[in-house]
Amino acid sequence: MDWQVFWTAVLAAIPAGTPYLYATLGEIYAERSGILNLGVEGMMIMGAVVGFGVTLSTGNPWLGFAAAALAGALLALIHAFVSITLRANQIISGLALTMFGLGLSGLLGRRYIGTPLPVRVREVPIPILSDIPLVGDLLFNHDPIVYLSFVLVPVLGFLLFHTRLGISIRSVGENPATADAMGVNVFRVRYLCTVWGGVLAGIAGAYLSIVYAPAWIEGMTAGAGWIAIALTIFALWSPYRALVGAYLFGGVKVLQYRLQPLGVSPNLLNTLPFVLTILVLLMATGEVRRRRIGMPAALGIPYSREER
Amino acid sequence: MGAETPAIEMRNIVKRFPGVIANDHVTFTARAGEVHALLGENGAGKTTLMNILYGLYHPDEGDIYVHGRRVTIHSPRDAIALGIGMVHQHFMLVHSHTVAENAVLGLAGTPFLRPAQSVREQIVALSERYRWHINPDAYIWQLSAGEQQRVEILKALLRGARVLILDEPTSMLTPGEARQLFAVMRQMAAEGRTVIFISHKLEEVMEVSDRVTVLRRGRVVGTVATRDTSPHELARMMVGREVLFRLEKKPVQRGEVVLRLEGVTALNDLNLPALKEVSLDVHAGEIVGIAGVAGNGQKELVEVITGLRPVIQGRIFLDGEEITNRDARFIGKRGVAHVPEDRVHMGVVPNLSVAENLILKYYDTPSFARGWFLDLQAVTTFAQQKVKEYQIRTPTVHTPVKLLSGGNIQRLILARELAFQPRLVVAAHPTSGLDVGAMEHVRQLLLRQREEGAAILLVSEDLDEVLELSDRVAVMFGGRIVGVVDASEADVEAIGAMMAGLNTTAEAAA
Amino acid sequence: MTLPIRAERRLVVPRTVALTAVTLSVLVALVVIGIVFTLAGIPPLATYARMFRGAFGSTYGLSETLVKTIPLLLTSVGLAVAFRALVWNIGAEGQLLMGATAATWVALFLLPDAPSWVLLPAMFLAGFIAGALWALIPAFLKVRFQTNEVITTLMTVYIAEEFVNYLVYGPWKGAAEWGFPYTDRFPEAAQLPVLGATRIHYPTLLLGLILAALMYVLLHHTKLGYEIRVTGENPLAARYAGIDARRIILFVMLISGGLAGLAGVGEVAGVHHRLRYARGISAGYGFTAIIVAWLGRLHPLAIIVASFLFGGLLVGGDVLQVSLNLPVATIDMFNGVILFFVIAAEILTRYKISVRSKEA
Amino acid sequence: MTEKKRLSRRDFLKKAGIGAAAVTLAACAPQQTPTPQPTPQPEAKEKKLKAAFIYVGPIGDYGWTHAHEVARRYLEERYPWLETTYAESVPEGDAMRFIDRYIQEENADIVFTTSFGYMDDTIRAGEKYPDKIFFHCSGYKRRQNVGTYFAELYQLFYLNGLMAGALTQTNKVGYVAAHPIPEVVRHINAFALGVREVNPEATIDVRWLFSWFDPAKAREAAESLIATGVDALTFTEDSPTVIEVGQEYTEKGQPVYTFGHYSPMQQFGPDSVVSGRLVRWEVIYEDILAKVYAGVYTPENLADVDYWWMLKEKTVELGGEFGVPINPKFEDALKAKTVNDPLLGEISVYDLIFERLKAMSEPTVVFDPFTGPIKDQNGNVRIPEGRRATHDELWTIDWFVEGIVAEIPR
Repeated sequence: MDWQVFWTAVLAAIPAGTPYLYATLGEIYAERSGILNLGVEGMMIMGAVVGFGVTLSTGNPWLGFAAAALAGALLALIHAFVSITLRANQIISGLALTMFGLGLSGLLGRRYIGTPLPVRVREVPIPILSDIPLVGDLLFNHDPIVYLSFVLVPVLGFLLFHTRLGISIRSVGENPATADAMGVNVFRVRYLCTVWGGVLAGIAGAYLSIVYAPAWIEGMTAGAGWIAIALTIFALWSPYRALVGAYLFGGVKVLQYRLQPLGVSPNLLNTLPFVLTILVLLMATGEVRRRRIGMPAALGIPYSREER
Repeated sequence: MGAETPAIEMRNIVKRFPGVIANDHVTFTARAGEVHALLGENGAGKTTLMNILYGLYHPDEGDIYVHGRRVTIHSPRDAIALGIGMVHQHFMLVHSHTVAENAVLGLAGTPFLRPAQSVREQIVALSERYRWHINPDAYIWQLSAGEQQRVEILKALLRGARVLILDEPTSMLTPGEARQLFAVMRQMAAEGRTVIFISHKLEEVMEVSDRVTVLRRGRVVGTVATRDTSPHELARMMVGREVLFRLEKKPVQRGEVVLRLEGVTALNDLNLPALKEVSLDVHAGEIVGIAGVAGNGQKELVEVITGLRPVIQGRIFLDGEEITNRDARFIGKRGVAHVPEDRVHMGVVPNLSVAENLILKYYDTPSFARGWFLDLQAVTTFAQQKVKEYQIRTPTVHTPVKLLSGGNIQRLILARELAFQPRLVVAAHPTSGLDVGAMEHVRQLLLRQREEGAAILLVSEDLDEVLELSDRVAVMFGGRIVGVVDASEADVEAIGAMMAGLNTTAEAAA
Repeated sequence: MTLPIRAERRLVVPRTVALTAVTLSVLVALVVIGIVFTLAGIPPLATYARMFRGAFGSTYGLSETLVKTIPLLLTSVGLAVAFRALVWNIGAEGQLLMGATAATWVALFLLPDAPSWVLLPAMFLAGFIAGALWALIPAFLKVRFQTNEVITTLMTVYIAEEFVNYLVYGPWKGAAEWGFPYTDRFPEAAQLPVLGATRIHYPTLLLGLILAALMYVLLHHTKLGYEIRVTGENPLAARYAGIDARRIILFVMLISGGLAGLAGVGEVAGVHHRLRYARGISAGYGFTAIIVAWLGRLHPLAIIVASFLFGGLLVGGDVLQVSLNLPVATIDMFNGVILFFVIAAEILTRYKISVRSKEA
Repeated sequence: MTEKKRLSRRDFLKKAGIGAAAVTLAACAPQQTPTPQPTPQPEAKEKKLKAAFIYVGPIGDYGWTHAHEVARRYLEERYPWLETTYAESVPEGDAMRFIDRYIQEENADIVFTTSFGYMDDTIRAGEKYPDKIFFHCSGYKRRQNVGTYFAELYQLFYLNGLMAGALTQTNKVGYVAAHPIPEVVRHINAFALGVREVNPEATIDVRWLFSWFDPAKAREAAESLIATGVDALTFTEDSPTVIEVGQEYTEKGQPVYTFGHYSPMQQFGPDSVVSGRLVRWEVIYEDILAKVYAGVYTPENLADVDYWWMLKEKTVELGGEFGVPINPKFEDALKAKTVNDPLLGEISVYDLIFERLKAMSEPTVVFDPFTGPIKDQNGNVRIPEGRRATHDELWTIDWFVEGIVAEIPR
C-alpha cells in the first residue's frame, strides 16, 4: 500500500469513525451514570430513519439531525423507564430496544428505500487552516457534524470530570446510595444521561443516513451500535479515549476495501471490526482489572432507595 | 427561638416493610444544643426512623416538625435544605473521588465549573476548627475509617447542618478515635447544633449524651435525661427485662491444634496487602475471638481460611493437612463451617427454597445425590428435620429463603453449617443485626460447638461479645495480629490500645 | 401529591399472577403495536386477524408454525440454561450457523456416501459440537479474562455469518450451482424426513421436545442443575459453596451453543438441504430465541409453548409480507415490544397494586 | 440445450400462432428466446388474472427489485384484468413458503420469482401445483409449467466500457461489484472488454461488497478505488452511492466518470455520470402476462420458454436517463478520442459506440462483445478467434478477461 492510499485511508477513517464516536460518547454518559444501554443499535437505526425522513420532507438536514436526536432520546426514554423506574433487567431491556428500533425503523422506512436525498451535507473547508499541508485535510476539511464532534469530545470530557454535573453523574454511577443521600436526584441524573445517550446515538444514526451513505437502508447500522458498546469499554469510559477508539474502528472499516487487492477473502476482511472488537475488549478488560478504574461500580445495577 | 420549640419533632411515625413494622407510631423530639442518643437493640427501628427524618424513606403515617414547622421531607435534598445532615454507619462516600469532590456532591451554591476548587478553603478551615487533618485532594480510598467519618461530618457541616445525625458512629472506630469524636460532638452541641446519635452501646450513650430515647421493636419505650438514669435502667428499657442474659460457659479442655496459620499474607480487592504474615492457632474446644476495628484484615482472614481468597505467602493447615489455596469446596469438605458476614448476599440463595439452601454445601454428597441426580426426597426430609431442630420459622421447607427474617436466615445458615459436626467453625459477625432472642440462640449454638470439641474462630465488631464468648482474643490491626490475650484476663483498655495500633506489647501469639 | 394507589412489594409471585402477567403483557404489546399500525395507516385488528389465521387457522399455517417452532425451541431451551446461570449468551445465531456449517461438512465432504442412519446422527453430532465449540470461545474469554460475554458472543455472530458466506462464495461453492453462492444439494441420505406434504422435519421437532424435557430434568433434578441455579441466583453464594463458576460458565455455554448448533442442523438437513449465505439459513432465530426463553420465564417446559407461539408470530409475519406488503422487519418490532412488556410485567408482578382507601 | 428441444419450442411457437421469427443464428444470440411480437391484445373477459411477485430485496432498493416493482405497477395500471401482489425481502431459502401461501391462501394464478436463489423452490412449486404457472427470473431450470426470463445487460456494460476507456486519464478504471456470481463476473468482463478495446493500456480493478445493497460499503469501496488512482467507475449495487461519490470528487476538481446502473441515476451526478444501463422489465412481463391471459402459455407448454432479452428486444436501454444514451457533457470528449477499428477504420469513440449499439439492436445481432479471441487474466485464450461465447458459457463464467487486475474470491 503506497503513501497515497494509506493517507486517504487515514482521512476516510474520520468520517467513517464519526458515527462510532457519537454513539460511544452517548453510551459513556449513560454508563457513567450506571445505566447499561444495549439498545444503542436500535437508537441509531431509528435516528437514521427519522433523520432521513425529516431531511427528505423538509429539505433541511439540520432539522433531520434534530429529529434524529429526538427519536434517539425517545427510545432511550423507554429504556430509562424500564430500567430506572421499573428496575428491570437492563440487558434484556437493551436487547428489546434494539429489536424494537430495528423493526420500527423498517416499518417507518419502507417508503424511503431507494429515495435520494434532495440536499447533501458537504465538507466545509475552514479557510486558511484547510490549506495547511496534511493537517489541513486531516482536521479542517470536514462536514459540520465532524467539526461538532471535535468540539464535543473535550466539552463532554470536561463536563464529566470538572463540573458539578459531572461529579453528580460519576457519583450516581459509582455509588447511587451516596449520591442520593447527598441530595443528588439519582433518578433524574440517570434519566438525563440515558436520554443524552439516546440523543447522541440518534445523531450517530442520522450521520449514516444523511451524510455518510446517504440513503435509507433497512438495518443500515449493521452492528455499529454494538461496536460502540465495546468501544465504551475500550475507552475506559473516557470521552478522550473514545475519540481514539472510534477513529481506529473507522480506519479498520475503510481498510477492508484497501486490503482487498492483497487477495485476502473479502468475507474474512469483513470480520476484522468484529475480531478487533473482541481484542479491544480483551485489552480493555485487562486494563480495567489491572488498574481497577474505569468501570462505574454501579453499572447495570438498578437503584432502589428502600432496598439498600 | 423559644426554648421549648424543639429542633426536631417526629409524631406518630409509622413505617412498614414487607412483613415487619419498622416504626410503630414513634414520637421523637430533639432540642437544639443537645446530644440526643437514640438507643436500642439492632433492629429496633432507630436507623429507619432517622432515614425517614433524612428523607431516604417516606413514612407511611405521621408528621415531622422542624423548628416547629410542619414539613414533608421527600428526599435528602429537602432534609439538607432544612439543615439536617446525616452520617451513615456505612459511609456515603464515593471512593474513587477526592475529599473535595465528595464534599461538593449535591452541594448547592457551588459553581458549575471546577466546583471542587471552591470548597477547598472551607474544608481546610473546618478541618482546623475540629483539629482534623484532612487533605481536600486525597482520594477517599486512601483514608482510614476514622478519617472517612470526619469527611462525612465535614460534608454535613458544609451543608450548614444544624441537626447532625450520627448512625452508630463508633462501630468503625478505635476507642481513642471514639473519644475524639465525642469531643467534637460536644463541641457541636455547644455551638447550638443538635446531635442525634444512634447507638446500642450503653457506655457511650452515658458518656456523651444529654438525653436518651429508647426504642424497642419499633416502638418508643421512653425518653429520659441521661443524668437522671443509669446504665441499668437503660438496659432494662432496651431489652425489656430486668437483667441481661448471662451465658453459661462451661469449662472445656482445650484439645489439639485444628487450625494453624503460618505467616499468611494476602491482598484485598484493591490488590493491596490486607493480611501481613498472620500466624495463629485455634485449638479444638476453643473459641478464639478476633477483635479489631473493621477493615483491619478480618474479612480477608476469614476468606483465606475458607478458601475464598488466595494466599500469596504463608501456609494454612487444618488438622495438620495443608489447605493453603485450596478451593472452598475442598476446605468445606474437611469440616470447615463458615458463617459468612454478609449472610443474605453470600450465605443463602434468596430465590431458592429453604430446603435447597440447606444443602448448599452438601448437595453433592451421597446423602443427597444419586449419581448425577439429586435425591429430592432426602433433601426434603433433611430440611424438615433441620427446620425443627433449629426452630427456623418458615411456612414450608419449599418456601423461598427471601421470605425469611434475618434471624431465621441466620438460623438456617447455622443449621446448615453445623449439620455435620464441623472441625472448625469460622463465624463472621454471627449476631449482627439479629434480635435478642436470635442473638442468644446463635451464641448458645457456638458454645455448644465448643463443648462438642470444634475449634471456633469468631470475628465480631462487638467487643463485648468477643470477650464474653472467647477463650482467647486476638487483636488485629493493619493486617497483623498485634496481640493475643486470654479472655478471662483481658483488659479492655489494653485491647482498645492494640486495636488503635498503639500498643503491641501484649504477650506474643500462643 | 401522591396517587391514591399503593404498591406493596410481593415476596412471592403466585404462578397464576405470573401467567396472567405474561399473557397481559403480550396483549398490551399487541395494543401498542396496534397503535403504531394505526398511525402507519394499517388497520390493526384486521391485520392481527389475518396474522392469526395465517399462522394457526389452516393446516398449512399450522405446519409452517411448527417448522418455525423447531429452531426456536432448540435454541431457546439452550439459552434458558445459560440465562439461568446468569451467562448472557447473545450469540445463538452464530452458534446455529456453525452447527449448520458442520452438518454441511459432514453431509457433503466427510461422509457423503454414508447411509441415512449413519449420516444424520453424525450431522447432528457435528452440529452440536460445532455450535458448542463456537460458544466456548467467548466462554473461555469470560472465564480466563473476564470479558463481557454480551459483546463477545454477539461479535461471534457476525464472524460466523462472514465465515459461512466465505464458504459458500468460496471453497464450498457448489459445482452444480453455476457459480452461485450455495453448496451442492445434500445427498438424499442427509435430508431429514418430513411429515406428509408439510415441511415439518419431525426428527428435529422430537429432538427439541426431548431436549426441553431433559433440560427441565437437568435444571431441577440434578446436581449440575442445582449448581447452575445457585450460580445464576447468587454468584457469591456459589463461590461460598465452592461451586466453580468457571466450570458452570463453560458448561452452560457448551449446552446453549450445542443446542443452537442442533437447530442449525435441522435447518440445513430439514429445510434447505444445502448451505447458503448466512441470512438465508436463519431468519434471526438465534435472536428471537432470546425473547422466547424470556417469555417462557427460562423454564424449559414453558418454553415449548412460547416457541410455538413465536413460531406462529413469525409465520404471521409472512402474512404481513404477503398480504399487506409490510417489511419483514416489522416482526422485530413485535419482538421488541413484547419483550419490553414481558420484563415490565415481571417487575410489576412483584408489587401488589391496590387503590388506597384514604389519604394518610 | 438439445436440438430436439429447440425444434419443439419452434413447433410450439408455430402452434401458438405467433410464428417463428428470424432467430436462430446458432452463434448469434447466446440463447434463442421468444421473439418480441406485437403483444396479443386479449379481448375483454370477465376473468381476472392474479399474479404474485416474490422479490429478494426491498422494493425501493433503486436497483433490481425496484425495477421489477416499477414494471409490476405499470402492468397493473395497464391491464384491467390483472391483479398483482408482492412480497419483498424474501430470503432465498424461504421462497417455497411464500409460494405456498400465494397459491393456497391468495389464489394466485401465476407466480414470478425474481432471484436466482429461488430456482429450486420454483421448480418444486411447479411440481406441487401442476395447474399453476411459474416464471423464474435469472435461472436455467424449467419444466412444463415453469418458464424462465432475464433482461441481460452485458451489451450495455460493454458500451459503458468503451466510454470509460476513452475518458480515463489515469488508465485506471474501477468496478464496485456486489457479489462474485457469474452474472456480475460477466458484466465486469463485458465492461473490461469495452475499456480495453479503446484503451489497451487501461486496467480494471474490482472491489467486492458481498451485498446487493449497502451504500456505506459502496462508498468505502468506491473511495478506496479512487485512492488507487481510478478515475472511471461503474458498479453493480442497487444504490446510486458510487455516482454520488463520483459527483463529489468531480465537484472538488478531481473528475471521476461514472455510469448509472438499472435505474435513471444521472440526477445524482450530473457532472459525473457519462451514461449507464437502464432496464424495462415491463417489456418481458407484458409479453408473458398477455400470453398467459390469451391462453398461449399454459401449464403444459413452458418447458422451453426462456426469455433472454437484451437490446434487440428493447428490454434494456443505454443511458443514465431514459432517452439520453450519453450525457451531452461528455459528447465532445468522446468525439475527440479516436481509435482504429479493423472493420470501421479510424473512428471516434462516440461514433463507435453508436455503431455497436446499432449492431446489437438490429433484429439480427451482428455484433457481440464476447467474440473471440478473448484471453483470460493469465493470457490463456478462453474464447477462440471468430467464435461467440455461448449462452451457457456466459451463464457460468467464472474467470476474468485480460486487463482486470483483481481476483474472483474463491
